[in-house]
Amino acid sequence: MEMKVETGKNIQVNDVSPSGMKIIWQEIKKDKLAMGSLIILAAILLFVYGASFFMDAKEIAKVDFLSIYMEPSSDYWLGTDYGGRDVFGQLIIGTRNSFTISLFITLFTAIIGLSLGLLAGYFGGATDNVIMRVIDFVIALPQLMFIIVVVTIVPIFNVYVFILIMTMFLWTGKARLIRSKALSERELDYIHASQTLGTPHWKIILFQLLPNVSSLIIVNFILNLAGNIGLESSLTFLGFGLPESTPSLGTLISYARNPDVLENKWWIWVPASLMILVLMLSINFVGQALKRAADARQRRG
Amino acid sequence: MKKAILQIENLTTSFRIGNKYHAAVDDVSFTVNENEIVAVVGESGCGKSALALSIMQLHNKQRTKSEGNINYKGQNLLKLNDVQMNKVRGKELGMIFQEPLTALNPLMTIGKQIEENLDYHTELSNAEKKNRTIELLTQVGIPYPERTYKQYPHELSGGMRQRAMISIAIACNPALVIADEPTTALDVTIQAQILDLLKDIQSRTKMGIILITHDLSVVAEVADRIVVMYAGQVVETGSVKEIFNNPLHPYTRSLLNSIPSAANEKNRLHVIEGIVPSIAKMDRIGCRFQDRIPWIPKHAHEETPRLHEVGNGHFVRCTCYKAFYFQAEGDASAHDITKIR
Amino acid sequence: MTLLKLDNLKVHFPIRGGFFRRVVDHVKAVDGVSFELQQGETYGLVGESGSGKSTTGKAVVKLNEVTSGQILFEGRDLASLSRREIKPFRKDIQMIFQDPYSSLNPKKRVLDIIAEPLRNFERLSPSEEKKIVQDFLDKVGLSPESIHKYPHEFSGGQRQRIGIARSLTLKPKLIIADEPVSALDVSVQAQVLNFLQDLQQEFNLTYLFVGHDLGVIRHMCDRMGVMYRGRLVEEGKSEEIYENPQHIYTKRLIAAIPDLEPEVREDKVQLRKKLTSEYESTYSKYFDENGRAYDLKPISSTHRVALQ
Amino acid sequence: MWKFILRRLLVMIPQLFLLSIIVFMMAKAMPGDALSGQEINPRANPAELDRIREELGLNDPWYQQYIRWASNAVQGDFGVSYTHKTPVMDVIEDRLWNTVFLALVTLIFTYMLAIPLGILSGRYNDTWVDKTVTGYSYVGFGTPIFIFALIMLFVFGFALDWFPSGGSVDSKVDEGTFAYVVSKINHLILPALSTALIATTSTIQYLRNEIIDNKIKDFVRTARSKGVPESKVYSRHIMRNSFLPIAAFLGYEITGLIGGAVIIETIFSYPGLGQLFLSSVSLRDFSVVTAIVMMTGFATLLGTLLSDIILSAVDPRIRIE
Amino acid sequence: ACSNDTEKSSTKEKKGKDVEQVDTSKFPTKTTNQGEPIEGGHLTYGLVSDTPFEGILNKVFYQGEPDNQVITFFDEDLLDTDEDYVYTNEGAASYEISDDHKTVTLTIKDNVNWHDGKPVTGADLEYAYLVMGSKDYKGVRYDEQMALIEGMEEYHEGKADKISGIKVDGKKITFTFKKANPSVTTGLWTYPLHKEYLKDVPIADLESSDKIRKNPIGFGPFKVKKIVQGEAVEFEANKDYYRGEPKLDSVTLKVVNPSIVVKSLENGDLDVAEVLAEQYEQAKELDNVELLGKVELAYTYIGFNFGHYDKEKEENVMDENPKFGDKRLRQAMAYAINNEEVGEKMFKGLRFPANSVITPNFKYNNKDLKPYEYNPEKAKELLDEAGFVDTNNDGIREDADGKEFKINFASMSGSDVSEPLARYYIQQWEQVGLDVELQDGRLHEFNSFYDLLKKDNDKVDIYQAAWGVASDPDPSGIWSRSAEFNYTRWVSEKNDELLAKGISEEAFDDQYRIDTYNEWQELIHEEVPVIPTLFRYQLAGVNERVTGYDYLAGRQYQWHNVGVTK
Ligand SMILES: Nc1ncnc2c1ncn2[C@@H]1O[C@H](COP(=O)(O)OP(=O)(O)OP(=O)(O)O)[C@@H](O)[C@H]1O
Ligand SMILES: Nc1ncnc2c1ncn2[C@@H]1O[C@H](COP(=O)(O)OP(=O)(O)OP(=O)(O)O)[C@@H](O)[C@H]1O
Ligand SMILES: [Mg+2]
Ligand SMILES: [Mg+2]
Repeated sequence: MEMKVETGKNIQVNDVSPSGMKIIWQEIKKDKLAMGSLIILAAILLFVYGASFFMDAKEIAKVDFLSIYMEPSSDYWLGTDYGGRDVFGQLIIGTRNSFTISLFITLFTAIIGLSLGLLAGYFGGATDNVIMRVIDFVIALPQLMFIIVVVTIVPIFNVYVFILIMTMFLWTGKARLIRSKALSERELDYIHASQTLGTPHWKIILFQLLPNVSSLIIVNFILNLAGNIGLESSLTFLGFGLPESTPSLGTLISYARNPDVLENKWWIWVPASLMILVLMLSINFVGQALKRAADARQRRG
Repeated sequence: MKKAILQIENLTTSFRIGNKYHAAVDDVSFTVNENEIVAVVGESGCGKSALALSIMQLHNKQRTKSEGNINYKGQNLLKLNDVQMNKVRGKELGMIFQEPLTALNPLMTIGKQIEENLDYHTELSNAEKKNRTIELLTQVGIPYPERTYKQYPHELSGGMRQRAMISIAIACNPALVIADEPTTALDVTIQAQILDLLKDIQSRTKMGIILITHDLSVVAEVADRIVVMYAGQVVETGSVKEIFNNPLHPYTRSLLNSIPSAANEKNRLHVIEGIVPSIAKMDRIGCRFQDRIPWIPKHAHEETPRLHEVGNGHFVRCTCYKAFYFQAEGDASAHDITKIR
Repeated sequence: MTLLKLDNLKVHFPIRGGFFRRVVDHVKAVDGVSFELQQGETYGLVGESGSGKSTTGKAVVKLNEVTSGQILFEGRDLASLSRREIKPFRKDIQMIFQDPYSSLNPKKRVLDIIAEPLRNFERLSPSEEKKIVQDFLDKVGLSPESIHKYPHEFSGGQRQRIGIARSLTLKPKLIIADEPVSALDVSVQAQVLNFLQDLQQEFNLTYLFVGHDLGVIRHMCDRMGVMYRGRLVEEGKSEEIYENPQHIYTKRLIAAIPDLEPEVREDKVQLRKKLTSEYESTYSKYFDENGRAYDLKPISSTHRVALQ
Repeated sequence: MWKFILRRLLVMIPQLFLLSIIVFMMAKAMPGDALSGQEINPRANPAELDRIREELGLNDPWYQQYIRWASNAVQGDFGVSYTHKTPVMDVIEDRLWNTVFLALVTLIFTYMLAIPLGILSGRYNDTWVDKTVTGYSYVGFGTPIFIFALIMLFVFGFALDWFPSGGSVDSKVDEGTFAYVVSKINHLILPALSTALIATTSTIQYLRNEIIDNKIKDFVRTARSKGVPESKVYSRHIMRNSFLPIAAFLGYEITGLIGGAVIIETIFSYPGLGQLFLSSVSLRDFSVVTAIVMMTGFATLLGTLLSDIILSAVDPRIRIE
Repeated sequence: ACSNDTEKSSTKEKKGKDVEQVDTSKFPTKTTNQGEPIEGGHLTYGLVSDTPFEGILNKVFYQGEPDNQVITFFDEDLLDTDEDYVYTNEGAASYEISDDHKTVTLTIKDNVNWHDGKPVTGADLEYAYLVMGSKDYKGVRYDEQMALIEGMEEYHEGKADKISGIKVDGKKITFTFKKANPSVTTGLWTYPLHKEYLKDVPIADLESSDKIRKNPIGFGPFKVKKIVQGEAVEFEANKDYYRGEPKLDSVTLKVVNPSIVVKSLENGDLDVAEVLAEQYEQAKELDNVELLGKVELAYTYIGFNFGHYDKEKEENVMDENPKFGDKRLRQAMAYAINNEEVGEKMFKGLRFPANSVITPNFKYNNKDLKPYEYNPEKAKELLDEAGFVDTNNDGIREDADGKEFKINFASMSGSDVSEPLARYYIQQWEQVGLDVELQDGRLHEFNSFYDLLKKDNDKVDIYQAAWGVASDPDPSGIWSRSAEFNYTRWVSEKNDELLAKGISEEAFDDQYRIDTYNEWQELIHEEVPVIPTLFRYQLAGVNERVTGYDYLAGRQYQWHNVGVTK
C-alpha cells in the first residue's frame, strides 16, 4: 500500500518561466519516451472513456453461468471470469473507474495540501506550527490499518466514499512539499516587495505565491496520479476494496488471489496488470519530462 | 627574466549545448611566471571560470572539449590522462574556489579535508599529516588551528572557510595556485585580509598565482600582470601599471570608468550598454565588443581581430581602440586617445 | 526638514532553546540606532555583513517587527502603528531590493509587476494604468513594449530598473535601497547608480542607501552612518568619514578598500597592519566590556563618533 | 541531545493520547463485537452472550470503556484478547518479533539492491546501465506488490520449491538451535525479497537522483582539484553525501514496513502483526486492534525520532544540542 | 469464507450416516489405499486457515474452528457417536439413560488415561461443568441444555457451590435433569477437564494458562510434543491410547493458507488437507491426491424479514403487515431461482439444492420433501395470483395495491463467489418481474451483516445467510418464538407446538421424533419463511500414501487408525 510516488523529496523547481507551457511542450517533444507515453495515454483514456460511455455496465456485470471462465474468443475478447462476466468490458470500465478515482484523489489531496501548505508556509510561526503538528499526527497514523478500519465502519461504500477516505490520509505529503516550497519562497524579495507595496496577505498568497509553486504542484500532481492508480488494488486484494459492481483494475487483478486463476486463467488478471503498468509508466514518463522542464538544471539541451 | 611556470597557448574550451560545441574560452594564451600574480578580469560570463577549470582539467569530459596547449613543466596538461593529471592536481596546481561554503564538503572536518590532499601526494604518516595540517592552518592565520582541525565547514565564518580553502590549495606547496574569485563572497575587511594573506604566502613559496576576479580594484591591489577577457577572448593584457595607466581597449577603459570611487566622485559613471553575449548566441566573426560601442564606426574594427602588441608586453585586441572615445567626451577625446597612442 | 528620524531603534530576534524551546536569548540585530534623514538627501548605511543594515531598512518598511524605539516619519511613529494603520504610509516609503532576480515575481509580466502598487491604492482603468506604467518604464529607460515581457527576458540591470519603476509608481517620498547594486556587474552597476541619481532629482526623493561597497556609498551619499554589530559607530558627511575617520572600525573599513592605483599598494598593506595593532591596543576606547560600541558623541556639528 | 529526545518523547504524549481516542472510537464504531461471531452458532445462548458482554463491559458507554482501557494501557496493559483469551501483549509479542524480523530483512534486501544499483545508475547516468536500472525501477513502480509476491510464491515456493511457502519457522526444529535460526531466515527470504524487489525501486531512484545532484556540487570539484582519484571522489565525497537522506529515511522506512506488512504477511501466511490485525478486525477483537494500531503509531513516532537522530548523527550541520 | 463462518458454530459434530437421497457416491469417504502402514510413519496435516490458530487447545475454551481441529488429535469427548450423531457405548465411556429419561449415567472405561498416566475420572467431567457454569468463565459453552441439569442454574447464579444434579463416583458420573429432553442422546457435554492438572489454576486464568495453551494434556491418540504458536503443532503417538496404539509415529499439523493448499498437496508438503470449492477443479487434476467428500452440517438459505425481536418480552414478534405476508410471493421467489444450476456451475457440483432446513446427514431430514425446483412459469403464476402484477408495463410487478414493489436484498461477503451469486439471484427474480436490489449496492462483511439482522434493520427485506447445525437435530435455537437467533422473526402456533413436541419426553421414541420433525419440515416447506437453497459438500485432499482415513462426519476420532504406506 505504501505508495511509491511520494518521494518526499522536494522536487527542486527553479522558476519555470511563464513561457512554461512552451518549455513543457518542447521538453515533451524532445523526449521521445514522453511523447510516446503521452500519445498512448491519450489513446487509452479516449478509448476507455469513450467506450464506457456506450457500454452497458449492467450487461457487463450480468452473471452468466453458461460462460464461466471462458478463454478469450471472438465473443469475449478477453474471456470471462467466474461469474461468466466479460473481462474486456470490466477492463474498460475498471480502467475508467481506477483512473477517475486516481484523478479525484490526486485532485482533492492537491487542494487540501495546497491550501494548508500555502498557509503554513506563508505565515510560518504559529500557523505553521499548528498545521505541521496536524500533519505529523496524520503521518504517524498507520495508514493502511486506519483505512481498513474506516472501510469497515462506513455504512455506505462506493467510489465517492473511497475517494474521501483515501484523501483523508494522503494529503499530508503534498502539504509538506508545498509548505517547504512556500517557506523558502516567502523569504524571496518579491514577496517582501508585495508586502511593502501594501498588497493584502490573501492576494499575495493567491497571486504571487501560488503561481510560483504551481509547477511544483503540476509535477507532483502528475507523479501522484501515476501512483494513485494502483492504490485501490492492494485494498481490493485484502478484501477492503470497492464492491465488484464497481469494477476497477484492482478488482480484476485481485482475482489472481485464487491460484487457479493466477496459474491458468491469465486473461483475467494479466491485462489489468499490464494496464496499470502502462498507465502508471506513461503518466510517469510524462511527469518526468515535466519535472525536467520545471527544473532548469535537468533540462535536456 | 622570470621563470615561467605555466604557458597557455591557444587554449580553446568548448561546451556542448544541444549537438553543437560552443567556445567559452577562445584562443587564449598567456604565461604565468614564478612569484607572479596574473589577474584575469572580465564581466560575469566572459569565460574566466571556464579557463580556470580547463587548466585544472575539471570539466565534465563528456560535454567539454579543450584544444591548444597548456604547458606545465614541459608536458601538455591537455594530453594527460586522469591518473597522470591527478598527480598534478593538488600537488603542483592548487585551486581556490569562490564560494567556500559549497566548495567544502559539509560532512567532513576541515582537518580531514586538508589531509586528504596530503593523502594522495605525500608519504607522510598520520601524525605527520596532522602536524602539517595544523601548520597549514596556522600559516593561513586561523587563530585556533587545533580546534578548527576538528570543526565542520558550517561552524566557521566565511573568512575562516576561505582560509581553510586556501590551506587545501597550498597543502602540497604547489607551483601554481588558481584562485577563482576568492574574495567575492567576503566583506571588504576580510577581502583585504585574504589578499594580504595570498601575497604573504607567495612571498614565502614563490608560487605563481592566477587570480580570477571581476573587481578591478582588487587587481590594482595585488596583481603583477592583467589579462582582460571579454566573451571568451583576451582583449587586453599587460603589466598592472601599463593597464591602469594606459588602458587601451574600449572594454578595459569602460570598466575602469564605471567604477564608483573617490576618483570619479559625484560624476556620472560610465555605462557600458548591453551585456556579454551568451556563448551560444555569440557572433564569432568580427570584434565581439562592437555591439556595445555602436558609436564607433564599423570600419574601425578589424575583420578578424588580433592581439596587437603596443609595446612592453602590452597587447590589445582589435584596432577599434584607436578610434574609441567615450560618448560623453565626444570627438575631442578621440583626439586625446590618438595622443596617448 | 527631517523626513525620517530613527530614535533608539532596536530590533531583536528571539533565539529559542532549552527544554521547551523558550526564548533564551536575542540576536540584537539592531541595538539602539538613531539617526535622521533630511528631505532630499541620500543617507548611506555601511558596515560588515550581519551588522544590521538591512534589518534597519526593513524595520522602516515594517518587514521586521520593531522591538523598541521609534521610527518617526513626518512626525508619526510608524513603529507603533498597526498593519491597517500603516497602509497609507506604504505609499510614501518604498523599498528597492538587493537581488534583481528574486525581487521580481518570475510569473508576472512587467505590467503586472509595476502596476501592483497602483492596484492596491488607486482605481484605474486598464488603459490609464497601462499609460502610467509605460511612462515609468520610459523614465527608467526601458521600452514601452516591455510591459508584456517577463522578468527573465531582461538583464540584471534592466530588472533592477523594473524594480525601481515599481517603487516609483506611488510617488514615494522615501526610498530604502538595500544594496541595490551589489548583485550586479560593475558595468551594469554604474547604469543603475546613475539612474538612482537622476530620479532623485526628478522626484525629489530621499534615499536610505544600504550598502557594503564603500566606493558606491561614497559616490552616492551625502551623509552616512557606519554600523557595527547592530550599532552606529560613526556618522557624518561622507567626506568627513572618508577623509577623517575617527572610530577604529571605520578606519579599518576604509583601509580595506582596494585602491585603483597600483602604486600605493605597499603603503596600504602597511596601513592595515598598523590599524590592526591599533585596534588591539585601543579596544577599550571604543567598546565597553561587553564588546558593545558606546553611544555616539558629536565631535563636530555634523560628525558623531561612538567614543567612550 | 538527551534533552531533545526527552522533549520529543513528551510531545508524543498528546499525540498518542489523541491517537488512542480516535483508535478507540473507531474500534467501537465497527459493527458487531467480539461475541457477534457466536451469533450464528445455534447452540450459543443469546442470554449468555449478553451476560458475557455485560461482564466484559462491552455494554458501557464508550467513554467509560475508554477510560478503563486507557488507564490500563498507560501501565502497559492493553487488556485481554477475547479471541485469544490471553493478555493482548502476549498475543502481540510473538507476532511483533516476526514482523520486526521481516521488516529488518526486507530492509537489508532493499538496501542491498538499492545501493549498488542506485550508485551504478547515478554514477553512469544516461548510459545503458542507468537505463536498465531505471527501466527496472519503473516496472517495479508500476507493479502491484501483491501480484508480484504471488508470482514469487508460485515460482520459488512451489514450481522450484526452493523456499517454504508459509509460516515463520519449521515446526520440527528446536528453539535455540542453529537450525532454528536457519529455518527462521529461510522463511523470511521469500516475503522479504518480494517486498524488497518492488519497494527498492523508489530507493534506487532516490539514490540515483541524489548522486546526480551531488556529482555536480562544488565540493566534489574541490576534491578533484586536490587530485583525489575518481573512485575515492565517489566513495568519500559523493556517496557519503548521497546516503544522508537515505539514512534519514531509515526510521520511516522501518515503521512503514511494519505498518505495511499486512499484504505480504497475508500472501505468505506469515504470522506477523499485519495478519493479526486483519483477523482481529474481522473477529472484532478490539483490544488487539487498538493495541496494534497504538503500537504501530508509537513505532512510527519513534521512527520519526530515530530518523531525526540518525540525521543529526550523520550530518554535522544538524546538531541537536 | 462462508463455509468457515458456519464451521465455527458446529460445536459437536458426531457420527452420521450417508444420506440415501443424495448421491454421495460422487466422492469416496474413505481412503482407498489398503496397503500396510509402515512403522514409524509420519503424516503432515494441513490446517486450512488464512490466519494462525489461536492456540486455546481445549474444547471448553476454544473459540475458532482451527483450534478445534488441533484438539481432535490429542483429546476427545468421552462418548463416541454413531452415524446419526447419537451417542454409542464404543468411546471412552458408556452411558445409560434412566427409565424416566431424566438421569444419564456415564461410566468411563478403565484403560482411559490422561497422557500423564492419570486415569480419566468422573470428577474430571464434573470439573468441566463446574468451570463452564462458573461466573469466572468467559466462554460461550454454557447452553440451555446444561441449564436443564438440576442445580446447574443455582450454581451458575452463584447460589450453590456444587451442582446438585451431578454425582460422581470414581469413574462413574450421573447427571439428573429437571426435564426429560431427547437432546441428551446427541447434545450432552462429555468433554472432561483434567482436574488434577488444572485445579490449581483459577478458573478465570485457565484459558490463558500455559497448561491449556502450551502443554495441554488430553487422552487422545497423540500427545502434543511441541507447539509453534499459531503455526504448527508436532504430535507424537500416545502408545497408551485406549483404543490401541496409533499407526503413525508422529503427526505434524501446520496452518496453510487456503490459496496454496492444492499446490502443497501436489508437491507432497501436505498429506491431508481440506480443499475449498474454488480449487476443486485444480485439485481434481492431481495424480497423487485422492479427494474425499462429505456433506457438511450446514445449509444456505434466503430468509424473509417478518418482524422484530421484542427484548422486553424476549420473543419474536411478526409485524402487522409484513411485506412478505403472502406465502405465494415467498413460494414464487423460491421457484424463481435455479439452485441446481448454481450448485452445478458456480460450485462445480460441490453444492446441491436443499430440500429442507435439516441437513441430509440426519435421519430426521424429511426425504419426501423435494427442493423447490426452478420453475419461472409457476413463479409468475403464483405472483399473478397473489396480485403482484405489472400495472404500469415497465416489466416490473407492482404489489397487490398497485404500489411500487422493491425488495432489498442483503448478502454477506466472504467467498470469491458471494457477489456473483447474489447478483445471479437478483437477475433471476428480475426475470419473473420482481425488482430486487442489493442493499447498499454491496455485500456486507460478516459482522456488519449480522449486525443488520440482529437489529432488525428495516432496510433488509430478504437476506442470504447460512446456518451451521449442531449434531443435535433440535431446531429450537433458531426457530422458536423465543429464539433471538430467529432472524426472520417468523412465528406460528403450529411451529411452537411441533418444536415442543420434538424435545418432549415422547421424543425419546425415535420414530415419534422423526415424524414430528417431518411434519415440522413440511410446515416450513409450505410456509417458506426461508428458502433453503443449498447443501454443501466438504472436500479433503488426501495423499495416496495415506491409509485408514475416513472423512465421514462422525468419524473425527479416528486418527489412531490412520497410517502411511510410504
Ligand atoms: N558546463 C557548461 N556548459 C555549458 N556552458 C557553460 C558551462 N560552464 C560555463 N558555460 C558558459 O560559458 C560561459 C563562460 O562561463 P564562466 O563560468 O567561465 O564565466 P565567468 O567569467 O567565470 O563568470 P562569473 O564571473 O559569473 O563566474 C558562460 O556563457 C556560461 O554560460
Ligand atoms: N529574521 C531573522 N531572524 C533571526 N535573525 C535575523 C533575522 N534577520 C536578520 N537576522 C540577524 O540579524 C543580524 C543582522 O542582519 P542584517 O540582515 O540586518 O545584516 P546586514 O548588515 O544587512 O548584512 P548583509 O550585508 O549580509 O546583508 C544578523 O546577525 C542576522 O543573522
Ligand atoms: Mg566564474
Ligand atoms: Mg543585508
